[in-house]
Amino acid sequence: MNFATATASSLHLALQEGRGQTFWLPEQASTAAGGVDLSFYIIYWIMVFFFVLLMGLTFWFVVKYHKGIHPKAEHTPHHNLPMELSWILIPLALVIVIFWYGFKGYMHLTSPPANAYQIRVEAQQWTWSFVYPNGGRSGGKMVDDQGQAVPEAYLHVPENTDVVLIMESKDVLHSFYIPQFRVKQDVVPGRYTKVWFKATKAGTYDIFCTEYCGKDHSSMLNKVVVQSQPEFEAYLTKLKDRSPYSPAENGEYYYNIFGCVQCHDTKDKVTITGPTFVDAFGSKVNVDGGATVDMDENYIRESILDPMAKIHSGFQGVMPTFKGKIKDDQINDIIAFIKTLSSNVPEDVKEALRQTPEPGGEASGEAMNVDDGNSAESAAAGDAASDAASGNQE
Amino acid sequence: MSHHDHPSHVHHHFENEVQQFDSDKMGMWLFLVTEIMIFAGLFCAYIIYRTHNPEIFHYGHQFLDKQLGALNTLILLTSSLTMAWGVRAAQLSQKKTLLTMLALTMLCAFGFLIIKYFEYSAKIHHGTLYGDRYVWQTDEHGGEHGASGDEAHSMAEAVADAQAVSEDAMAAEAAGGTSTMNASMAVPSSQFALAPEGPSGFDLNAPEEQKEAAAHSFPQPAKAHLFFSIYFIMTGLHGIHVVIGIICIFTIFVFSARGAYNSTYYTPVDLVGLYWHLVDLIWIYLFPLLYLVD
Amino acid sequence: MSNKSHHHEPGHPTVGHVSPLPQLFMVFGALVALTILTVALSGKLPGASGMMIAMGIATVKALLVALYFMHLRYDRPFNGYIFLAGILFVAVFFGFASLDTATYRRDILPYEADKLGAAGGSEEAMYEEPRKAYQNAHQGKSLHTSEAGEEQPAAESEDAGAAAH
Amino acid sequence: MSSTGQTVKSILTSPVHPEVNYLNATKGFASWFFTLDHKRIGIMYMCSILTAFFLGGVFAMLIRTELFTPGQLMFTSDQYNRVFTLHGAIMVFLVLIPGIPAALGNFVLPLMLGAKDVAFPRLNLLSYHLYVIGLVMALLVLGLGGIDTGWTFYTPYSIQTQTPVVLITSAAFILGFSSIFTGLNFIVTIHKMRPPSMTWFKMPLLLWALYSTALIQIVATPVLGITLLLLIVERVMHIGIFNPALGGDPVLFQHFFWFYSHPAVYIMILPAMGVISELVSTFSRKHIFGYRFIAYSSIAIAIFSFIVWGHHMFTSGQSNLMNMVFSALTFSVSIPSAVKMFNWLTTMYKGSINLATPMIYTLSFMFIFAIAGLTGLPLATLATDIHLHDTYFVVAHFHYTMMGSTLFAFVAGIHYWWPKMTGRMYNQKVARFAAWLVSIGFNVTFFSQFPLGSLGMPRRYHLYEAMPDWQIYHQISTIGAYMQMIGFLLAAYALISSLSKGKLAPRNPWGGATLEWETSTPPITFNFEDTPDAGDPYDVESWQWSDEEGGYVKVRPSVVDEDHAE
Repeated sequence: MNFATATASSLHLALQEGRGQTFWLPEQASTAAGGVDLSFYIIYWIMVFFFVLLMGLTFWFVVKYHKGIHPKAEHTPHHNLPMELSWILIPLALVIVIFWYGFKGYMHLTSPPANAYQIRVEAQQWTWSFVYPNGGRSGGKMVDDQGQAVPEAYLHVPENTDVVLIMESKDVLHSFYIPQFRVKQDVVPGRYTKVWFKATKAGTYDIFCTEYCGKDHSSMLNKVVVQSQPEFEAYLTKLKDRSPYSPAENGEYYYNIFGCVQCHDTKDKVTITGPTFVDAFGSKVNVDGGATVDMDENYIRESILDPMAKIHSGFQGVMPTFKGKIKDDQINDIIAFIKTLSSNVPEDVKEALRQTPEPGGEASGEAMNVDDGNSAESAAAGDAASDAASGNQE
Repeated sequence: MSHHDHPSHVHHHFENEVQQFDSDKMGMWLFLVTEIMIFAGLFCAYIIYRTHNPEIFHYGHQFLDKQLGALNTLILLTSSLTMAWGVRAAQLSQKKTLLTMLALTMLCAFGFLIIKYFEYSAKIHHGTLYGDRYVWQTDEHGGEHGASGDEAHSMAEAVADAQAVSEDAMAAEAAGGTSTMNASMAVPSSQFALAPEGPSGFDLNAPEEQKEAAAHSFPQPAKAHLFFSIYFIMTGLHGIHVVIGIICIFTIFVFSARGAYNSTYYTPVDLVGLYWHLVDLIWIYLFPLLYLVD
Repeated sequence: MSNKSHHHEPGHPTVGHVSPLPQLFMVFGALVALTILTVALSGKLPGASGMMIAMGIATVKALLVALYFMHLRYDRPFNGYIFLAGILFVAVFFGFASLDTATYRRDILPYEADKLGAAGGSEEAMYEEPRKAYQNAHQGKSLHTSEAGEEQPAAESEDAGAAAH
Repeated sequence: MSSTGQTVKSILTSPVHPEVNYLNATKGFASWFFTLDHKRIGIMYMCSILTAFFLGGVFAMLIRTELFTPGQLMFTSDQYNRVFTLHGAIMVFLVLIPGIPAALGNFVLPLMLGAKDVAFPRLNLLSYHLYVIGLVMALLVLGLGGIDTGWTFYTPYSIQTQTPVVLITSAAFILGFSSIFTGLNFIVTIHKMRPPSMTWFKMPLLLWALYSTALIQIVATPVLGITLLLLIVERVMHIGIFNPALGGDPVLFQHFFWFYSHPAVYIMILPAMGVISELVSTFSRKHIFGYRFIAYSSIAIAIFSFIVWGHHMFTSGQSNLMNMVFSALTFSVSIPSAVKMFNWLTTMYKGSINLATPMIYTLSFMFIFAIAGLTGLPLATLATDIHLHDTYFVVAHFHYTMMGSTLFAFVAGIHYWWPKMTGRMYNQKVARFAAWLVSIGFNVTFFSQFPLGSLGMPRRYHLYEAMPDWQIYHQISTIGAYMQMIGFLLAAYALISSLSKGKLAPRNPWGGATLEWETSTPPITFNFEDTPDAGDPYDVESWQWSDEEGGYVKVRPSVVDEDHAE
């Protein structure tokens, strides 16, 4: 099969215009892409060969033995064992070869190197979020309410490094797909699934959700940014250390990456799925069961950690809890952000929340230092912290 | 078109009664294969959960009454015997024996269902139900829990939840236009009302198996409800088959009372017999799988 | 193959096999004995062997029912093949599905361990959150409240149902 | 085993157009709706299925129109999801699965076999009534706003969505039993209702195909039944077997679902292959080549179809081990398919090819099926499927198999047996033009989706604003869809107008040698005046064209060729 392999790969190289997109396949941007494309083009030329053979014969027979030209059918044998065997055995041999190449490519796709760089991926209707080993988090909507791109939403990965994504879903099935990397893996609730790649080309590539997941399935998009190691390190530091930002800015950031943006409006005072945040802080809220509560820090904190405790009347209790996922200081930032959206809060307070703190010392900066990279432990720690927080108010 | 030896019970498109009998029998066997495949799905679910979560089966099976299960097995075996005897009676044109045997078979079937009813109501009573209606607590203090809302939800809450869920689901599904499923739903949700009145945990009046369970040292596994999901769906589908069997047997009972069957034509009795034996055959597996988990 | 039998005695069927009564009783006796044996053995045997033996006994019982009560022994062989083919496909179904679930188990276990850790080691708490979220998501109310009508005309009927409730 | 001269004589002397045939034997709605005549049931099935096809086609056009632009054109995402789900569910459960077996199979199976009826006429009628109930329930779902789960009903989304999933799954459950009863009936009919002269290897290949199909229907469909039942119970009673929120396993649902739904693909394609085997021989005026290999390949496909379902799950979280096993096994199906293709081709060699309307569809079938089968290779291959799975490449592939192959064979079959069913000939020119339009339109629609998918466009996407480059493929596809729509409407016009305007059909307009062409046109109620004597079903040389008759006449008893008998 060396000849076939060589032919197929030379043809496939010839078709590729400078490693860019070909007619059939998107550009190659990972180490897996080569093997996948090799299999694809081997099969492709087998397909072309057989298609031309079959349809060439059909066309020839139709032209040559058409009723007008060939009014009387000739009597030919009704079967021929060698012929039958040939079209059983030749395809059989070919599919064994095809399987073998597919198998080899697949082994590469599903065997992450042991010391690969781990990033956790959380999928939910209809956003992706990414948690880096240092506790930094990105994700959420790629475009904010003002139509501005949010680069913090993207997945960043270092170039020429083995990266393994440990994925989990919070609700239904999703599927993580990057065409240029030739990787795809469903994200299944109730378990982890993994996908790994080694990106070979710096650039920005699309991430799609390919398993149907409900209303905005086709908007469950994100991008992966492949950058050099130093650039990636810098980005990670920026993600982790949010001290250069004001509490309100941080709050808006967490609002986005934790997915609050899916259901809570911050601009037009409209209802999406949950109540709007505009002018919310400081108002009175009717909750299910007839009580009225103040929309204050405690209520917001409680709603994030235990959303079912007091459900805003007229809304369905569909919000997931963020207990164990969000840290107390991140909640503080979100509260700060919500405050800045409300006309019930004095301007000077809002102005203070918009102030970038001096380097070193403010609470929001320390928030991230809890994390030590071990997800289970950190989640447990976060849980304990938030339990304590929720215990305080009861 | 009329054939000289074309008895009235042989349909026009058949050549003779052998062809008709063989066709009917083969059709029935094919149908039994579809029945086996239907139950195969449930057995497959059973096997998979059993393999990976043996603890939920070890835990859950203690709530089932081995004696009642064995009694039901014997009842079904007896009904199989009477059914087979009934077929024999039909073949030999023994109308009286046939009627007796069919009546006995129905009696056994009802007996089976009555015992099943007692088993089910015990479970409804104690909240050892399927899926998220599973509210059994291994609380030794009996009736006391529910105060600490932070732990697993209390009996009363859970029942209220379950009712709310079932009613809402009914409303949603009714809006969705299904009626049959909702009708069947109405029964358990109304019986839920029993639960809060009764003792919610371990008590002396509870049936034997409950005492056993509470006395047992197993901790309750997180997915214990899955055992009851599988138990209810398997025995429930089997129960539906028993009910269908009763209807079929009753139908042929009426026909045989009118003298429809004799040695020249008894195919319906034979086919219903095959169906009934299959129902028995499935129970032969269900009994050890659900009641006798080791 | 006795359906081809041609003994046209009065009161005897032209098709099918008539089981002698003693045979029926013997089969019944064997079935009862095997049932008692299963119950007696349950809990007495160590580990997986108990299950194997229980299933073995069940299979013997099933065979007795099929061969004698269901007349398979005297029936056209093809009907038996149909039955066996059904069992074979069941085996294919079980085999592949269990093999797969057994092998992807290693993706589930660490997940459950993580969640268990996050839930403070309480298995109940571990399922509490998804369970509640699911129950709430599943209640008859629409996901969209005020603007449901404009955005989801199709959901209106269900809204109405839930509202009535 | 050659038949006697007397049989031939009696066939020739029986009237071609009897006064009383199955169409006019009795009158009134009830005489149709409660008939036990397999031919009437077949016709009713055909009308109902074509109605469902029209409905599914309307949804298809809505989808294609919506996708003409990358942004929102007519529908919100929520509405779009409902439209594509209904398109899929209607086409799969109401059109493709019952299509050839229930409509054409019911009509021709007893005729081809030389039987008076199927073994269980009442069960046959029940099967049709269940179909009607399923159809009505589907319409009810439509009236309630449709469902948005996709036709695959994957958990846990199908457990959570607010749309009437219980109703549509109940409909599919009932349709499943309709399908089971058809299959059961066919198996018993083929086993027990054959006249003495009709031995297994004198059966037309369509019957072998229907037999294999029935095998799948009986074994696989109940598993769909229990799967849907579990889904219903999951929604209504919250049992948690497939629901991860209650500790269940959503991937297990996919195993259950595909254990049925993969073989279901062969419920669709196997009878289509059977129809093509008949047509290729008839319209090439040649004995079929490799009869036994085609017959065995049908059985082989039916059996292999049960061990390959996991190839729908390569990215689903199925284990690597099973991915490898299923990938390897999947290739096994390609061999019998290749066998059929080569045998049809060899049948045409040195024939006298008549390009009548059914043959146009047959040739289109071969063209499309070649692409369908070959594009299955990269999808069966692990490495490439990871990239192609759940993209438009898959969409294109299964439309090539399910629509291009199955539906084209169905339409070819309708055109082939139409004269026998209705007693009328349709306008060949119009029908042939329609056939070309449909075939070209089909390839325009779906070929463009192959590169679209391999470039990365995921399926079930309403918006693709982020990827404007993809628009051109969608536009080509939409234009093709409109071509097909016009073609199908034209074909429908040709057929329907023939009922009033068409000239009387001869006994055998195409020269087929199977038994249904020996009876009158339309057939009498019990099919044959006397039990026919089965010869070689592909001895087309025993039928010669007669200008006088305007059709083919039998010139000699059909003989069992030595080659064939071997």
